[in-house]
Amino acid sequence: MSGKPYRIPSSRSQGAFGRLIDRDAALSFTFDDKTYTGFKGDTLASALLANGVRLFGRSFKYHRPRGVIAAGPEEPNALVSVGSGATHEPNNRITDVELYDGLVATSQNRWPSLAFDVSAINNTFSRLIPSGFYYKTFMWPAKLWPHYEHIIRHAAGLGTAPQEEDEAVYEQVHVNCDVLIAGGGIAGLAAALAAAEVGARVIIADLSPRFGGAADCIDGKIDSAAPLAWAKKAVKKLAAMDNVYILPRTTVTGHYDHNWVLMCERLSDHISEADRLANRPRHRLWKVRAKKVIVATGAFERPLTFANNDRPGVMLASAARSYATRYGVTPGERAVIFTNNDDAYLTALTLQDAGVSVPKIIDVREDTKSALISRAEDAGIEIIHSSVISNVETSFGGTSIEGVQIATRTATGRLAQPFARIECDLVCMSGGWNPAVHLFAHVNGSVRFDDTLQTFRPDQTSEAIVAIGAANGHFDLSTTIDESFDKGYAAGKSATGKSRPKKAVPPKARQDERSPLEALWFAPAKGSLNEGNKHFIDFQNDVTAADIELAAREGYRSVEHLKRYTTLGMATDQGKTSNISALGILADTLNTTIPAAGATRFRPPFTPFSLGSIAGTQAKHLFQPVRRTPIATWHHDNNCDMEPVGLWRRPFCYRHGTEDRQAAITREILATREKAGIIDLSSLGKIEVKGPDAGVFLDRIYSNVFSTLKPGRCRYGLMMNEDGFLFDDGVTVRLAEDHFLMHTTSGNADRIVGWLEEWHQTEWPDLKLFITPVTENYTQFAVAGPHSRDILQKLESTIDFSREAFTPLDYKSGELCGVPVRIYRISFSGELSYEISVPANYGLAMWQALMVAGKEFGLTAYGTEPLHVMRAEKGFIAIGDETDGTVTPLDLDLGWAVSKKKVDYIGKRSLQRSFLKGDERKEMVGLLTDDPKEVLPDGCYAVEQLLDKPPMKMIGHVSSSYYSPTLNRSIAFGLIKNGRARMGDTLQFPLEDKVVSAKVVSPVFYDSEGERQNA
Amino acid sequence: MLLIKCPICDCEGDETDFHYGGEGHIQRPTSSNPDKVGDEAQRDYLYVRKNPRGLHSERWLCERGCGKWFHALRDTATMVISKTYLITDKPPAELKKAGKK
Amino acid sequence: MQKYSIFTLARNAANYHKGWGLAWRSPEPKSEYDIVIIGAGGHGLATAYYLAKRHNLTNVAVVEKGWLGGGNTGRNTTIIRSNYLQDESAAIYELSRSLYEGLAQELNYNVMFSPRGLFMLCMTEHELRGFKRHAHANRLSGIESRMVSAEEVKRKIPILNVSPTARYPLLGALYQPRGGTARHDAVAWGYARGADNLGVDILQNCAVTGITRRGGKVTGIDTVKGHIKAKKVAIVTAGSTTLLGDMAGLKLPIESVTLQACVSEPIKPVLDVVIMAGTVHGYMSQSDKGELVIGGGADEYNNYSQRGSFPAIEHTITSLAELFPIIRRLKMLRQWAGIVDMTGDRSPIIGKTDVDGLYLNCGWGTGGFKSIPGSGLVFADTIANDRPHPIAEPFGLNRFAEGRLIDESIAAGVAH
Amino acid sequence: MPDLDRNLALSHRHQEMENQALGIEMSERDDVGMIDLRGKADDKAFMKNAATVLGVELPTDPRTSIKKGGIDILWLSIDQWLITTPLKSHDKTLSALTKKLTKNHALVCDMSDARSIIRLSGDRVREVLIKGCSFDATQPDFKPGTVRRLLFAEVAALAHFVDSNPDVIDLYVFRSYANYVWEWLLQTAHEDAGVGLFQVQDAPVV
Repeated sequence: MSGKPYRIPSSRSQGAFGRLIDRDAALSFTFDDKTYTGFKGDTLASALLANGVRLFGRSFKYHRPRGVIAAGPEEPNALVSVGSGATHEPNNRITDVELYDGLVATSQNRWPSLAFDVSAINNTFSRLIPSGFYYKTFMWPAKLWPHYEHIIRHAAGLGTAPQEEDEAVYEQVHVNCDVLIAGGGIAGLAAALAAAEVGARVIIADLSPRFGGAADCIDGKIDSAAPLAWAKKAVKKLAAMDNVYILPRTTVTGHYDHNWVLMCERLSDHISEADRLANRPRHRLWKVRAKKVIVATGAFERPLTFANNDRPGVMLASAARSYATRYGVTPGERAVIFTNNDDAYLTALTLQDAGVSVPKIIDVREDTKSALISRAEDAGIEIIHSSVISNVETSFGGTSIEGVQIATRTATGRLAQPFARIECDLVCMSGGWNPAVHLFAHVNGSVRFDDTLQTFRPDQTSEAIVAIGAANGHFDLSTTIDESFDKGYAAGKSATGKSRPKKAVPPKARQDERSPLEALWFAPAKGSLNEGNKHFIDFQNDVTAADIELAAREGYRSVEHLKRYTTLGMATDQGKTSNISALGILADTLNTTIPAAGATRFRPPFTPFSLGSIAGTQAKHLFQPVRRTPIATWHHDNNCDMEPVGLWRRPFCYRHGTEDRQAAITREILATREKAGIIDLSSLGKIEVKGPDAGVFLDRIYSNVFSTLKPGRCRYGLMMNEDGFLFDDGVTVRLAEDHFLMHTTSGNADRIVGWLEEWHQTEWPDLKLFITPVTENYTQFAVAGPHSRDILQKLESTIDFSREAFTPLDYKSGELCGVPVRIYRISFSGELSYEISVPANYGLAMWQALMVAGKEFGLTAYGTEPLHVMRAEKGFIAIGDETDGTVTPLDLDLGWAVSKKKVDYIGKRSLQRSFLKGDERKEMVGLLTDDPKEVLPDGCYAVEQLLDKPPMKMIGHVSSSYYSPTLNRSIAFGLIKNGRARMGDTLQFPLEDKVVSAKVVSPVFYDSEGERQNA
Repeated sequence: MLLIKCPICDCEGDETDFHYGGEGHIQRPTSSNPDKVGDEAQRDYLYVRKNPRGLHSERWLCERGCGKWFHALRDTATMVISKTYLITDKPPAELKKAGKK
Repeated sequence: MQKYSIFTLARNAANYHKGWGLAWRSPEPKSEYDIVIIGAGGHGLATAYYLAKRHNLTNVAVVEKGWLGGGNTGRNTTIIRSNYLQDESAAIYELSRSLYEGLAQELNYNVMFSPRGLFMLCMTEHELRGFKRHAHANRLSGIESRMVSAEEVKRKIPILNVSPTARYPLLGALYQPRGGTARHDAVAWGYARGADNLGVDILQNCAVTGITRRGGKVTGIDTVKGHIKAKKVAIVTAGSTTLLGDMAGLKLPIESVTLQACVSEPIKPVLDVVIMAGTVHGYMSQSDKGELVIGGGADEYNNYSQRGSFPAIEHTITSLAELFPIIRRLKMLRQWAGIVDMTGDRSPIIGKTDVDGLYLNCGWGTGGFKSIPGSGLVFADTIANDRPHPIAEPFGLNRFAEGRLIDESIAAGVAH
Repeated sequence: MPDLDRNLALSHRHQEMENQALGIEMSERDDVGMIDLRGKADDKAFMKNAATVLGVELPTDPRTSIKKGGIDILWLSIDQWLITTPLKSHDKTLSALTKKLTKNHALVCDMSDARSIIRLSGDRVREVLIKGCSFDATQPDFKPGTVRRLLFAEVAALAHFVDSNPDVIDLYVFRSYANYVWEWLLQTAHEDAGVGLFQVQDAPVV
């Protein structure tokens, strides 16, 4: 690391260099704990380069020292962690990180330090670890693999995950627009102008903080102004239009079916941490539905493949130009240009203008003529034609360049003798340009190979998406402008539906003509391939030309095999700089053409974006809704253990004082059985079905009959799916002749509304009825226990609660405490019980009124767990416990609720299938353990025959199991093969540490005559 | 992310505003002939699906619009939705044509 | 076959790896084979390998429309486990898992089976009860699988959010110590190399256009490279099963949907086990390369596009960011999808068909990768002996007419 | 009038608005009753009887509403409307409708307690809405009177565009979800979280 100043003085060339930085605003930042100074407007890359830093990271596999080769999102090498503690974020490209005061950056994938990395020894052993070496080794002895793997895992990976929880908020927005333009360069701006003038709603997004793209780094004129001046005017015009939304720092990450586009906007990453607002989202994920999408994402320059082309100081020609022009940084003092096309000549001229010595341009092509080449010659730069860089000489450790060797380009073969050596500390390479076709290709856009460009460009698509400018393979300014105005206009016109809107007149652009490029996929070197040299293709994943040849030699020849075998293109840069070069090498190796070798597929995202933005607002307390019953505040105030049930939180039990859960459950059960209990059942599904055919409809929905139910009465019903399996149960009330109210389980409430609607609309549309869910309108409580009647009778009511007037399974409506209520005499606990349905807004007050009235009778709130114990004591099934999607009503001995008379109902036919009526069914029985204190574990299995060790043949499992405080012993239900035929038998349940035996009995353990609930 | 338009209420929205209901036009044998449905007919009704690569008739629910079910013709390879129609409508001609291919 | 080992690697290094030969040949199709397997994914290649290795049947071709291993074998999240509830499922997945244990040695190809342990998180009481049942059933089947406490889970997975105020506080987990992952491509490549070496012809870029039959018996296949006669034909083409079935007039209880997955950028190790979370829907492991491999759900609708949609991914990542809050500042690197077969009961179909000589192995849904070795073994046995292998028998097509479903989804439905 | 207190879904949060730095105003409406009305739009007798009671024809254009006196009638489907009534006259309207439609194929449900109505007002209401739903509420075709069912913050909801300049939108959510939606709004409507879509903006750096 030298201390030389690499910042071009502001005086040079009338201030032509460093136009994006504010030289009066110095910013302080650290990289690997060392403090540096940069300027406002710098990227982390430009600021570090200006400070003479050349080494930014270590490669993935060989841990080779790496510099920066690009100036944009294609950068494969220079990844660092930014931030610390809760703001630590790994794997940021320094080329995309905007500098802010106090920025903390840390290098990655090195130990103990970037300059001295122990794992760099991998480079020495690199011959032993070619592509796919791990498939061939580490197999013996098998038990050592976990140890090998441990070492591999710790060697791999890039940055570290944050240790602390991210405090930032993220959010998402959904918008529609007529025309979405990805990329704010000249093409994007031109298309935006054309579309906006037509009146289209236009969104134009660019991933960088600025617009204009390459306008400041190219030659030519637009309407006799410099391209940059035109771009500035265009942006100003767009910003003043209220039908245009301009989004900087916003990456269009993916294009999905039907022109749905995802964009990630970074709102605060460029602001110093102290100035970030806590409630301002860090990232905002945009979900855009666009009528037309225009891809104006430009092109990425290709590196050239030569020996040691990965050394810090080797850089893309356009990147070097960009650093000088935009940030006033010269990445070196003496630069050699290596190119196969004209564009790099601009870099040579720019660097020379910036004060960098440019002794030579090495041009792959034979003596070529063009205006640009002449300009370089006129500037006194020597051009060596038909030549290549055959190797790069470095200082010890490979961290900086000292010179390059030049050899004649040979038509075939891999070997070359260098004929010259040039001293330099910077190599600027250009292998041509690859259109950024990613977005175009995400859905099903195809690409075709262009022989002139030697790369793929957009071809066909079924989506309303077009590519323009460099993304479409046009590198001439005038063609780009014309095409962009045409396609922008066409997109705006078709999206707005205007028949003949006026078209903005495109400006006239001109640019010097270029001479054609000549493909070069491999620069020959002294020695061949892996023999001491490495020709890198995929820099981040350390894939070399030799690796590609090896893969081809071994038969991994399809592009997908090649990628997977060598890991080519699988790194965080997704092969932006490497894919086409790799195809070139593969095609050469297989002696075929690139299109015949294949094309890679592009998948979202364009560049990696935060998982936080994908979660968006749904994080922490907003992760998922918590559904609250109207009694929620009371539960909270009374130390209730809440249990998640679907999205609801339901009371599990209430702990008094130092009680544990079991003690609370016991207390609540005994209070309910002996005195009175109250439970919040608000989450139970409630659905009204009304119409002349409501009864017929319910007969088809339920397995038992509802059309015969009398108004004012309740009936328990079972629902099967079409497979014949039980999936819900509940009590249905006939409110009036043509009007029913169904109850469902909490978890199925929404599903069943949909189920009913679907059957009505799609299968029986002729039935006259309406289905309306009313779950949310009512709070529902069960008041249960011997004193429940006394409590209700204490309250002011229009309803007669007397034993004679209000009999089991009756329904009555009226007023309670002046509030309209519906009351059903139904019981899941087995006690005398009333379920009271109250308009939700009065629910809490009603609950409190009942509590006050019930105080003298010992009224106790109970939760779902005590309810479950009580229902089990009574032999009642619970959906989800006794059912698991494979259980029929007959298995549960509920044949009485499965109609034989009804012609058709859901599930009836399926129940007759051989396996469902076969003799091997698991049937529900009661189980009493030999030791009454022993509670069978939930889900344990009984075996046919007890053996010393598994496997043992299982004959069924425990579906519900509790300690019953009422009976002072354990009880359980089992689903046991031919269970009802085994009544009185003792079954063996082998557990991990012991065997529990239990007797098969009737599942009704308590009050089998129903005297209590009928009291 | 599919963009779907309900033929009943014209509500247009993302696929997440709708609910998919599987292949359309599946006849429930017991609705027409409750007494005589063989095991194979019941199996076909419950499980066997055309599952074409190409034009597919399917049911969707307009969940965030009118709450009604409707049919759509969608290409399962390109995702292009070429037609939507009422749940009570018969299969359109192009579906039969595609099936024969 | 060139043996792979540290010694041959070192020897070849001396020669700059110029001595390595083809891992598999690319032969021209013969006019006739005893057995043609359609589909060179993991299942098809494993079937061919075991036909050759265990049944000495080597006049076998595996035909593939694209490149071998290019379907779901190369698109899954590589999880291997066998802690299934139903006896039938547990049997085949455990056979498969146990074969994975020695697969690298058997194939002389390191498939990197990594039995690093797999946790299925329980986040509601309902789920806890369900998984307890799994653990009991697994234990009595002889599968190593047990319940562990929330504390033990936290010890193994320090980055897991176990806050009691979390939306769904962790209650415990079903733990399979020797569940884990393997390198998916290597499984396909290893079987391909193994089968090829035993004489099996792998015919890539050879799309099948027809299945020919005479008198209710299969006679061969038509391909883009011409007709190939065969005494037996096996369809093993997950994602395209019904398209092949149509060629043979089979009515199948299968729908094709896209299953979504994504990976994060690589980071240093933070997760050494596999986690699956049913309540919030998501699963995740960390690859040896450092990427967090995230499995999403399936899109609802029939889909042959092999593209990722976004809602399923979004749902999964939202959930995983709740479970692992530190991942919010990590980035999604890549998303993709595979086309999976969904059967009427979400369990596979293995066995004979009504067409004589035509066999079917499909419908693995989301369980395809983990079942490759076991599936290949029992399917090869079924084809060789023309009767279902005992472990394959419950998975016959006939079960759908009988109602003898093998349903692994502990039914939705929650207590009162 | 009942003897018991009335507690709305968000009663426990009414006090907390003062210290919130929000870019919009929001409150829970506490003066409305709601009736869910089912009947077929092509059933002339039903439509006529409903109109007689309400004093106005039920709207039949999708996603529209009609205002008459203090009553808003919101189109929900081709056979469903949500009628909001001033709380004072709610019982009267409910019983009149019920009575008048007895002989029709119709369902009249009092749903006054099923939903919470969160009133959002201010110039930035629409940009808050698009942070939680899958459609673009900033589009100009959402004029006052428009009704749109939506999934807001993963919750089934209904947006009624009540007024513009400044915008007033009533967001109807089912009662049990109201607290969650409220929390969601507190975060996404924060004054620091503005979006500022489609308006004249400062030109970004070039």
